[in-house]
Formats: sequence, structure tokens, C-alpha cells
Amino acid sequence: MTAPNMPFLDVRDLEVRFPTDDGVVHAVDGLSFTLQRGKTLGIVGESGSGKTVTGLSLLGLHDPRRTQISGQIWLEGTDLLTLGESELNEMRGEKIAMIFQDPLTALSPFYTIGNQIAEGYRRHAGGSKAAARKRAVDLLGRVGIPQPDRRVDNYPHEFSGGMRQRAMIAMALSNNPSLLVADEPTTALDVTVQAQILDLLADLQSEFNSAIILVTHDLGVISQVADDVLVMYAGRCVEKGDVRALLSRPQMPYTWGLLSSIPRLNSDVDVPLVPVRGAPPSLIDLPSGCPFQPRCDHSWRVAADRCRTERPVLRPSGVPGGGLACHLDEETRNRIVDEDLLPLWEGSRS
Amino acid sequence: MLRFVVRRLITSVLILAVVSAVTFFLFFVVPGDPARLSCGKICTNEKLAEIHHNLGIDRPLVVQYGDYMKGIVVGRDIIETGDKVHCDAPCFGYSFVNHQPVWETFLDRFPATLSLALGAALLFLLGGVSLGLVSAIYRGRAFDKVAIGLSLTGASLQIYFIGIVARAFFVDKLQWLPQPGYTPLTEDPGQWFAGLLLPWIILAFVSAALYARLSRASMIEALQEDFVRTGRARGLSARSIYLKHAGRAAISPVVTVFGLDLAGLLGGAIITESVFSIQGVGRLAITSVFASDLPMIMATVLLAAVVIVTANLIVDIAYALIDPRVRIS
Amino acid sequence: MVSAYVVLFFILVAILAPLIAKVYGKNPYITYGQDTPGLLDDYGFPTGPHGGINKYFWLGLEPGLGRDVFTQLVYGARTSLFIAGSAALLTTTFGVLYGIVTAYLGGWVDAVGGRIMDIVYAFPGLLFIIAFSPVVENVFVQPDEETPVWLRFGSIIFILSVLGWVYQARLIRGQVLSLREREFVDAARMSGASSWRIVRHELLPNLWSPILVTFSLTLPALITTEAALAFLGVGIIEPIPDWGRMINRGAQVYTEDLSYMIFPGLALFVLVLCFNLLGDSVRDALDPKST
Amino acid sequence: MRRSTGVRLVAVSGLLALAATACGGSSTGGGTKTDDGKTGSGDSALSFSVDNDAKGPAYDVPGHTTGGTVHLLEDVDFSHLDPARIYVNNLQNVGLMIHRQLTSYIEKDGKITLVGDLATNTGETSDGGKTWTFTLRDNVKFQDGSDIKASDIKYGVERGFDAAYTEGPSYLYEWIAGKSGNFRDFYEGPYKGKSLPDTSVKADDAAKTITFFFDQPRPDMPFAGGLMTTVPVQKAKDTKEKYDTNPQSTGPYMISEHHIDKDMTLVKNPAWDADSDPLRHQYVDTFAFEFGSEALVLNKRLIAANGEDASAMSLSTLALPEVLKQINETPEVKARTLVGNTAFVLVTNINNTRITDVEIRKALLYAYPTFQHRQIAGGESVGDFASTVMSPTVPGYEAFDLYGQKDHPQGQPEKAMEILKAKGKVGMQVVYGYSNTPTGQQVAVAVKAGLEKGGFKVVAKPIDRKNFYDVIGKVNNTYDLYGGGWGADWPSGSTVIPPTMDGRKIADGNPNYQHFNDPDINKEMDRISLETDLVQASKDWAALDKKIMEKVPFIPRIYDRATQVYGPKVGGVYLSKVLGEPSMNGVYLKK
Repeated sequence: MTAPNMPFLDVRDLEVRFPTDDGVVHAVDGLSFTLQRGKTLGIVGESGSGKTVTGLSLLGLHDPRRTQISGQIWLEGTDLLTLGESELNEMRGEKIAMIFQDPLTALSPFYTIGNQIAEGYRRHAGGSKAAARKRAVDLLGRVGIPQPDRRVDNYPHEFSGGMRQRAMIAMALSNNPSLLVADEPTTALDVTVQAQILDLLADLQSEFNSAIILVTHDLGVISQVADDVLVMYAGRCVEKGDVRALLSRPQMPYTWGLLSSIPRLNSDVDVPLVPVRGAPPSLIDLPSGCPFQPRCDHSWRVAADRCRTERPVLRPSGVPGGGLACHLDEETRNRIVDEDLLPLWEGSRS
Repeated sequence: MLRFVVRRLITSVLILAVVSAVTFFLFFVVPGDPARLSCGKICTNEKLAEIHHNLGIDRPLVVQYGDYMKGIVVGRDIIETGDKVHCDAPCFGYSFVNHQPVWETFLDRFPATLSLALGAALLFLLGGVSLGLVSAIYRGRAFDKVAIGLSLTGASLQIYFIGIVARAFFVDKLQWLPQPGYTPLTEDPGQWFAGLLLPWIILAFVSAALYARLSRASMIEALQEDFVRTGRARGLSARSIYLKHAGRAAISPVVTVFGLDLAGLLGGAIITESVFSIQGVGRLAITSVFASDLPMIMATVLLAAVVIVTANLIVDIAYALIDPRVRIS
Repeated sequence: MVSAYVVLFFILVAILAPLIAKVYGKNPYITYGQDTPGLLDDYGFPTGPHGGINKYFWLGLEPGLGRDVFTQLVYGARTSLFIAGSAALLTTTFGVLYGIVTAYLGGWVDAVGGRIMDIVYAFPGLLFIIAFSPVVENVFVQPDEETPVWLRFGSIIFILSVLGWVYQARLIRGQVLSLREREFVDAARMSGASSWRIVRHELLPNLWSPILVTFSLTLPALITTEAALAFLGVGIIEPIPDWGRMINRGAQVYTEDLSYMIFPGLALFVLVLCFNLLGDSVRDALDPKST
Repeated sequence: MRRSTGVRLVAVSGLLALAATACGGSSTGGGTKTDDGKTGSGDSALSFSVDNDAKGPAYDVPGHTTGGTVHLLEDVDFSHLDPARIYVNNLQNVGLMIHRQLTSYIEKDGKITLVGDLATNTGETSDGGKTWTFTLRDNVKFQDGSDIKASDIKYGVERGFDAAYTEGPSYLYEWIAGKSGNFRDFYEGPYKGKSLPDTSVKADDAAKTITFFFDQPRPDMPFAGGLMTTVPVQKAKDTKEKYDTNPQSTGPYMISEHHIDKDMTLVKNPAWDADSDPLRHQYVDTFAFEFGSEALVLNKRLIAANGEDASAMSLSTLALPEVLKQINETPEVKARTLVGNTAFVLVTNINNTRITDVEIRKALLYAYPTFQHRQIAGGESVGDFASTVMSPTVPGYEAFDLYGQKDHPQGQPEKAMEILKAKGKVGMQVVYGYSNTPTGQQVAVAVKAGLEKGGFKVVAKPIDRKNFYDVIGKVNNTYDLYGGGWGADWPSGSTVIPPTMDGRKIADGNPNYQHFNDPDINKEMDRISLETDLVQASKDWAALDKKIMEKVPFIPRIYDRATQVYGPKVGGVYLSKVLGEPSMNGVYLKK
């Protein structure tokens, strides 16, 4: 019943709250985004911005007793939030799969890699043990693990970091999921292995036409893999849009801060990096106005102190499909980008 | 792995040697003269000396100890009331009291302790662990609170108190169960089961608490492991998540404690056997102590120590089997 | 935190035992039942309901000697808590020191220390205590002089501790072995700190929680063992009141006088239960991971 | 806790006195009786006779049936079944069913008659008692069917001389060895290859006679024949150590199975001929013994009598104080309870070597809280208050109460204080040693309270239960007061006063635990023990009893009484005067 132009994944006003002894934590505070099959959405933000929680809520992996989730998550015409645990469980690992950050702890130390992959496969696809094992060997080969027929019987601690992450990916893909949520898949790996993993994800996406949500704090990874990007801050989306446009001409002071705190190849060596001052706000008593206001260098530019009093709503930015939650008007924003930021980032053209 | 086992065997033998020596020499410090019991009416000093000679306890201690240990390994000749008798290995000598070979008496009594130990161990392991696992899964909920309360009550009760109250109530008053006691399984399985049922339940109820608490804590820890969340992310069945993954991780601390507990029980549950008049090794040990029956005391202490030491070894091996990471190191 | 209050209540009762006895007007030693006729029947059992409860003897009388059960319970608390408490302190301190020294020094000290622990572990505890308790008793006493009370307590405490320290030592040794590998210990060593300073400043602060945890585990266990020894007739003997002995006597006469077994049995149960509860909450407070 | 492993202490001196087999209750830990409490009713003195032409079969027990199994619940296995090592009364009780000796006793309607058992009569002597001849009855066989020969009886006697068999009564052996000290120096037993010379014991298989030759007159040989030392043993079947757990039977029952400390089954002995046995019966098919449960548990099972326990009884697990009230106050149980006086007198010994002043001993007696002591031990049904050395069950007993013990069992502290004041000894320290059992500890509390009211300062010393008798048996023990008790071995003063009051025999382990030594009393003992007139002798023993009590050697406390419950389905049970226990002889199952 999916209408032709309906997005593959449509998340509307997702809110995730954790009641705790010292008050209710608003981990995700009204997030909406869409994703098409074959496309990769990068979700970026500092730790504590709610990006991992968003990923987990897609699979309903939160402890139901301690979490309150509201909003809608439409996946190919079904709202995941209305599904019962058993129906959702059917979809996990088959329609939606997830890759975790630290493969050493994410894989059970007590069973072989083959056993764990086969287990997920047989859970959804059934079939004999031998078929499942053959599937596991193929998958390990597919993700680039040498001598897969021998390594299938190894234990996780007998794999290197990179190989474990590959095994993790093989496990996620065992049932050709249409949506793959990767929660910081490369953070625990060194750069060279990081690149291999990202290439692998890109190949697999093209092969299975699966949609990927890549949760990371590393803008470099986003620029390499993502089609669209969504910048999260304090549980909300503060800026989103096409990755090229956003990275070249970001509209949101927070994104500016992020971009200016990354070393660039072509920038001058003696140009100091400008980190974002301050620390992310507590998610319990969120400030009334814009959550980034205390750390924003440009809030003085907005009249009547609206940044502190009025919460900026996500509205379309200049970029197609893009969005922005900031009180700065478009003209001021472009001026700042052109005059202050670009020269800083591009360095002297000479 | 083999090297590990061999090294442990050598140290175990050393430990047993020390335990046997300490028990042997300490025995002669305790007041009480074993000859007293078979000394008859008028126990003049000469008669006592005569019996001491018969029992061979007038020889220097070191000679006696050496002779005794030689007996265990290769067997030895004993002057048992007048004539020379060869007692083949493992020879723990002849009891000073009923002049029967100690090893035969021990073997005769061990099945009772074995049945009591295995039955109770099964109950408190399964009961305790399942109580612990389930209360970890339903942490904070009603079942969890009841389970903890129940297990703590069990842990705080004394066997000799609850045992007697239970026997008075279920056996004497309600007569639901026959008099507790041991009947060999081969003879009459029905009576064997009925006679041991109450001791099993009571012993298990008192010891299950430790297992409930231990498995609950380790299960809670296991549930927070990442690979359990990965399991859920892969849509695995609840059974596989809780039992195959989380359960497996939670089980290793329980194995260590269980190994030692079972060893303790196999050495003879002194109080339970006395309360329920089960003719096991525990009672044999107590009566031999009260009758200064040296060969029997040596046998019961030594064999209890053997069981404990072997249990330690088995537990370490089991640990390696459960956790592949240990296997390699 | 009801259990904390109950434990406190028991400790207070134990300390103020003489005061309570004075206020109540009876003491646990005088054989009231035998001195005033009519309190005990021909067979030595207390006349009157529930073991002879009446306004003079709130919890009734002891069959046979006819002593007052209420003061016996009160003084019994004193025996249990004093013996178990001091034995727990003794075993914990010795166990902790042993654990730290062997684990921290390592090398042959650790190896030998480990073997000694294995040997002590291999001994069947209860049997060892029963066999050799008479030894301790009459080693220090002249033939014609009665064993002083403190010596009886001392020998029981010694017996309970001689094997008991192994459990703490093993746990602390495990902790110290893992702590020793941690970076901050190496850092301290690099900065030239003396071993003693390292132990006091680096290791000990991290060990308080496991120490408290073992202490909260050992205390109830020792209370139970002390009572078990008395039950088996090798613990504290007359005329010092002791719950274990009361239960043993009660177990013989329960057909005629159930309450004489029930009162000490329940008292022991409540005390041990509250110590267990207290221990649990101490453990939960100290390493939150396990809540 | 009472156990029947204790043994009687018997004096060894050539007394010319009436002898019967050992009787009286039993004690704990070998040697004398501790005051753990038993009950008994004060029945009259024992009537006793001899019948030299008794013939089988035995008298018919009225209303008896045949067949079925009687269960016997004992807390401890029989320590010895080898006839050469049987002395304790529970061993003699079961021994009666599997062993026959030269002479034995018929017990009927409270009367005891000494008769020939394997022998046709109670023995003939031609020279005033120095040589004794016994002729074997016809058709007396071992369980394997072979005839009992006189040489088998001689071999049985010879075995008693072996160093290994220390537990049996030794005075027949001492009589054979004559004066020369340890009888084992005279003959070392059959295992050294030698046999007893015919000049001592002559067995004539053809004439089926066995003759004993002594160096001095032994008028009580007919009764010594009544001890297990004269039970025949086949040399071929002598399995030495194993014989102690599986002996060959000559009686109506034989051992079919015996698992040490667990169970034992006696079945009918086909080779036993009822006509050859004037005293034993063979009514039930099997006796099934069960060992190992706690005494208190067995008491409760006998009282409850559920299932098989309805056809159960017990030989030596007597009713403990804890269940006496329940027994006496439940008519149904009271109807199947045996109550009877044993020959025991429970006393508290005063160490005469440490407390030499008779007045101080008298003060101790006045201050002693006998009533409280009995209260702890189980109250009134444990036994009546005592005031004499001899028990009422001993012929010739005369009740006297020099110090008003019966009227003031609570003790008379004021009189004790008077004596101490007169002596200027108020607050004198007295060391009271007691066996470290739960009851012993409680008794110590009562004794301390009582004596301190009388002006003494008491030091209560626990003695390890295992070696209580070792410690107080030493002549130079460091205690002033310690518990004890003594039971007559056979119903005559000669087995009460000489063994416990003869000062010349004081030595480690000797039953004169209080070390009482009075030259002229010793002389009087020798005189009475040589008296041939039984009636006069018993009167003299009573008079001597009073003279001794004037010297207050110890504090008599209780005439001990035994209470024993048996199952409702068991018939023909009676409390044997000879054994002080319910006898297995003549027991049958009520239909």
C-alpha cells in the first residue's frame, strides 16, 4: 500500500523521554526526517545530542518500562511505534538491521562468529544448520574476510578490530535488510580500516539498494558517505539538507562551530582551530529559547533577544530539502558564511 | 591446558599431604584416649597399655603417620586384634571402635551423603538460579521483590531450627512424609525418594538464597552487555536472548560457588544428617570425633579434603569450558 | 531501611542487657522454677500456657532448670553479637591484610600465600572446629580453677576465626591483583611512592567497598555458625546463655514445650535476616552496577 | 543420653555368695553410671531359687501366637556378639537368643530360677567346690547341625584368655589361673598353639562331660557358668575378629544378615531343639534390628507406633526424660510401657582423699540439691530419692535415712552452714567435675546454686564426655565432687559394697571412685563375704551399709528406674530382672 511518492522511511515528531529520579530526560525532542531506499542519511552531533537514542528507537530497543516514546515512524507504510513487541521483533534483523560501535563487546564472546551469524539468519529465513552456515561463510567472504570457511569457526576475540566490524556488518546483512542503522560503526577503528568499512557500506548499499542511517560525530565520515545530513543538538534537528550544500554553505551557527573545529588539508597551518565554547546543555531542564543560545557567538545579532526566549522552529533553508532552526535571517547568515567562515576554511587562494 | 591440569594435580597432592599431617598430629593433642572404649570393666593402666599396643598407637607419631599414609597408597599389614591382616590400598586402617575396615564403612555410608548432596544441590542450583535469572529479568517488579524476600528468608534460617520444625509439622503431625532417613536407591526407590524429600527441600531452601542473589546480580550485569542488545537488534527470540546469551554470561560466577558448595556437601552435611538421622559420612565423622576413632577421623577429613580439592580443579576447568577467552590464556 | 533499625535494636539490647534485666527484675542465672515450687510440674516442664508465660516471666520458663527465658534471650543476643562481631572483625582484618600483602608483593610470597589458603580451604571447617575445640579450651586453664568467661568467649572466637579468614583473603586478593595492574598504581610507583603509601593511598580506598561487602556477608554467617556450634554441644556452655543451646534443648522438648524452641529460633532468624538485608543494601549502595 | 555400651563393674574376689548373671541397668562410657536419669518402681526384693532337674521345652507363654517379624529399634549397634566379649546387659539380652551357656535362668512371674542350660543341671562338685563337672544335654547342636561337644565348650573358655578379648567378664579365667595375678600370664589363649592343660579344664567328648579344677573352693561356679564365657565355639569356625559380628548360633535364632551400625536380622535356627532347652522360646519368625537413629527419635516412633513401628520394641534405648510426661499422661501409651527398678543407685562421689573430714562430707550431703538435680534429669519418674549404698532390689536391703535426705530432697543448706561455721570453713572451695553433655552442664548449674546456698564456694569444671571416666578414675584426680553410680552385678550385697567400698583396692580405674578406706569396715567386708548362710549375709550387708553411710563416703541420690515403651502389636514383653531391660525371650506378635 506504499504510494509511489511516499518516502521509504518517514519519521514525524519523534520524542523519546526517560523519566529518572532527578526529572525527565528529553533525549529526543520532536525530530522529523525522511529517507528513501538506496540513500544514506548521516545524523551528526556531539555525544548526548540524542543521535544514538534515535537509532535505537527505530528498532524499538529501548527498555519499555523506562522509556516514553511518542510520534510516528512510518516504514513502508507501517508505523513502527504502533506495532506490538512480537511484530516489531519480526522486523528486527530482517527489515531493519543495526551495526554497533564497539564490535568486541557487541559480539558474544561465548559463541563463534559463524554461530552468531547463522543464528540471526535461521531466526528469520529458517532453513537447515548447514544452509545457515554456508550463508555465514558467504557473508563473511562478501564483507572481505580472508578464508571465510576457516574464520567462521573463530571466536570474536580471535578477530582484529576491523575484521570484527566486518563480521558485525555481515551479521546485520544476513537477511538483506532494507534499512540499516549504523551507530558510529567506525569510531573504534583506525583511519585506514575506517575507509575500508565505509567503502564496504557503499558497495552493499548499491547492491541491496538498502537505506542507511549513519550515526556519527565525525563530519569527515559524513562527507564521504552520506547523501543527506541531519545535524542534531540537544535532542532536536537544528539543520538538515543535502550533504554537499550543507558542508559547503552551512546555515546554522552550531554547524559553523562544528566545521571550524576540524583541521583541513588546505587551510594554513598557523590558523588556529576555533572549537565551540561551553558544553552541551542538560537534557532535563531544556532552556526555553534556542538550546544552542548559551554557546552561540551570533545570538546578539537577533533582535529582542528572541534566541533566549523563543524556540526556533525548523523551517526550509535555501538548499532543496534542507531545513534550519535559527532566528538569524538568511541575509545575515550568508554574509557571515561568505565573509568570516569561507576565507577561514579555504585559506588564501594563492 | 594439559600442563595447567598437571600442575594443579601436583599442588593438590601437596595440599592433601599437609591436611592429613595436620589432622593426624592435632588428633594426639585432643584429650580422650581411644583405648578407653574397648577397655572393658576395670580399665587398669596395664590393660590400657595393652590396647594401645594392639591399636599401634604406642609407636612414635611420625612412624604411625608414615605407616598410615603408606597404607593409603600401597596398603599395609595391620595387627587387628591379635592376628596380622593385610589391608590393601586404599587402606585407611581399622576403626578403633567397631574394628571394621574404615574404607568399607566409608563406602557403605557414602551413598547416603551422595544422594542427599546431589538431590539438594540439584534443587538449590535449579531453584536458586532460575529464581535469580527471572527476578533479574523482571527487575524491580513484584516477582523480583518476592523472590529476593523468599531467598533472604531461606538464607537466614538455620537448618537445625527449620529442619526440626518441618519434621515436627510434616512428618509427626500431618504424616505426609515418612520418617526422614536413607534407604538405598537399589533397594526401594520409592522409600529412597520419600525419605530424602524433606531433607532435600530444607537443605535446598536454606542454600538457594546464595544462588538466587548471585545469579540475579550476574544476570543484571549480563543483561547490560552490548551483545545482548545486539541480540535483540537481530530480532532473536526471548528464550535465545535470555538463556543462550545473557544466561551463559551470568552462569560462570555461579559455577565457581556451586563447585565448592557441592564439595562441602559431599564431605558430609553434618547438621542436616544429624537433624534428619541420615546415616551419611557427616554423622560418621561426628561420631568418630566423639569416640576418638583416629582412623575414621583421618578418613572422613581426608576424603572430604580430596572432594574439595577436586572440586576446585573441576571448577577451574569448567570455567575454561564456559568462557572461550580463558581457554586460550 | 527497617533492617538497620532492627539490627541497632538488637545491638542496644545486647549492650543494655544488665540494665534490662535489672528493670525486668530477673536474671538469666537464677533457677526460679526450681526454687519456687509450682512453677514446674513433676517432669520439670513449666506449668502455665506457652512454656509458663505469666506476668512475672514474660516469655516463660526453661524446662528443667526453670530459668527465665526472657533474660536468657536478652543475654543470648549479647553472646551471639559479641562472638560473631569480634570473630567477623578478626577474620576480616586478618583476611584483608593477608590478601593485600600476598597479592601486592606477588612473586613467591603470593605463591606461598595462595597455597596456604588452598590448604586452609581444603579443611572441612565445621568438622575441624568440632574435633579440636576441646583442645583450645583446656590448654590455658589450671586444673582446679574454673575457666573464666572471657577465655570461653576467646576460645570460641579463636576457633571460628582460625578457618574463617580465608573467604575474605581470597576475595581481597582477587581485588588487589586486578587493582595492581591498573595504570594509576603504576603511575604512583613511577612517582617514587613507597609501597606502604601506595597501599594506603591507592589500593585501600578502592578496597573499602569489597571489605564492607565481605564483612556484611561474614557477620550473619558467623552468627549462624556460633549458634550451630552451641547446638552441637561444642560451643558456649552453661551457664552463659546462648541461643544455639536453647534451640538444641528446645528441639528435645518441643513436643511438651514448643515455645522454648520457637523464641530463640525466631530471635536468631530475625537477627540474621536483618543482617542479611543490611548487607544487601550496603552492597547495593557500594557497587551500583549490581542494582 | 543413655547408651547401653557401658559395662558392670564387678569385684574379683573369691566370695562365697549367691551368684546370678550380671543384672541392673547400664551406663554410659564404660564403668559406672552417670546421672542421666531413668525411672523404675520400687518393687520388692528379688526372689531367687535353683532347680537342678529342669527339662525342655520351656514354659508356655499364655496366648502366644507364632510367626511374623518383631522390629527392634536400637540407637547403637551391638558392640560385641562374640561370647568371649559379651558382658553389657544389652549384649546378654540378644546373646540369650543366639548363644547357650552351661547354666542360665528361667524368669517367670517375677521369680528367677537358676537351671542347667546346655548342662543337664547347675553342676556337681565332690570336693566342696574345688572341682566342678557338667554333663551336656542330648541333641544340642550348632546352627550348621553339628553336635556341641565338650571340647567346643573348653575351646570357648580358652578363647577368653586371648589378649584381644578384653571386654568380657574375667573372673572364671582368674579362678582357673588361681592366685598368680594377671590370668593371661598363666595361659595366653588358643591362638598361640597351646591348649589349657587337662589339670585345669578337662573335656571328655565321649562322656559328654566338662570338668573344671580350681586351686580353692568356688561355691558360685554354677552361676559363673551362667555367663557367656562358657558358650561353646567350634575351632574350625572361629573367625576371630569377624566372629564378633557374625558368631555361630546355638540358640533358637541365628544371624542371617548384619550390616554394622545399620541393621541386623535374626531368623529361626533350624538346628535348635526346643526339647533340649528349658528356658528359650521360638515364637516369631524374624527379629529385625535397626540401628543408627537418635534415641529421642526412636522414643517418638515407639510412642507414635505408625505402620511397622506398631510391631516394634527396643532393648536398650530407654525412654528419655523429654518424653516421660507424654508417656505417663497418655493412657494408650502408658498401657504398653514397662516400668521397673534397675539395680542402679545414682550417687555423687566425694573425693575422700581430698576431703578427709567426715563432718565436711556431711555438710556437702546436706547442701546437695538432689530434688533439683532429679528435676533436670526428668523429674519424679526418673527414680525415687536414695539414702543407702545398696539398691532396694538387692536382697536384705533395709531402708534407713540417716540424714533426712528423703524428707528434704531440696537439700538442708542451714545444717550445712552450721557445720561449716562450726569448722570455720564457710566459703570453702569445692571443685565439681561433670561430664560435658547438655544435661551435665545444666546439672552443674543446679549443683553450684545448691551448694553455694550451703556455704560452699563451687568451681564447676566440665570434663570431655569421651574420657569422663579416665579423668575421675585417676586416684590423684583434681576434683572434690563428681557424678557416678553403681549397679549390683547379681542380687547380693557382695557385688555392691566390696567393689565400691574396699579401700585396699583403690587404684586408677578401680570402681572405688570416692577412695573410701576404713580398715575395720574392710575387715567386716571380708568376714561377711565368707558367710555361707545367705539370709544372715544379706542382713550383715545391710548393717554394714548403715555403718558406711555414717562415714558419708558419697551422696546417694536416686534409686534408678527404667521406662521402656513397646509397640501395641508385640505380646509377651516383660522387664527382665536379670537384665534390667525388656527381654526378647517369649516375645510374640498379637494377631
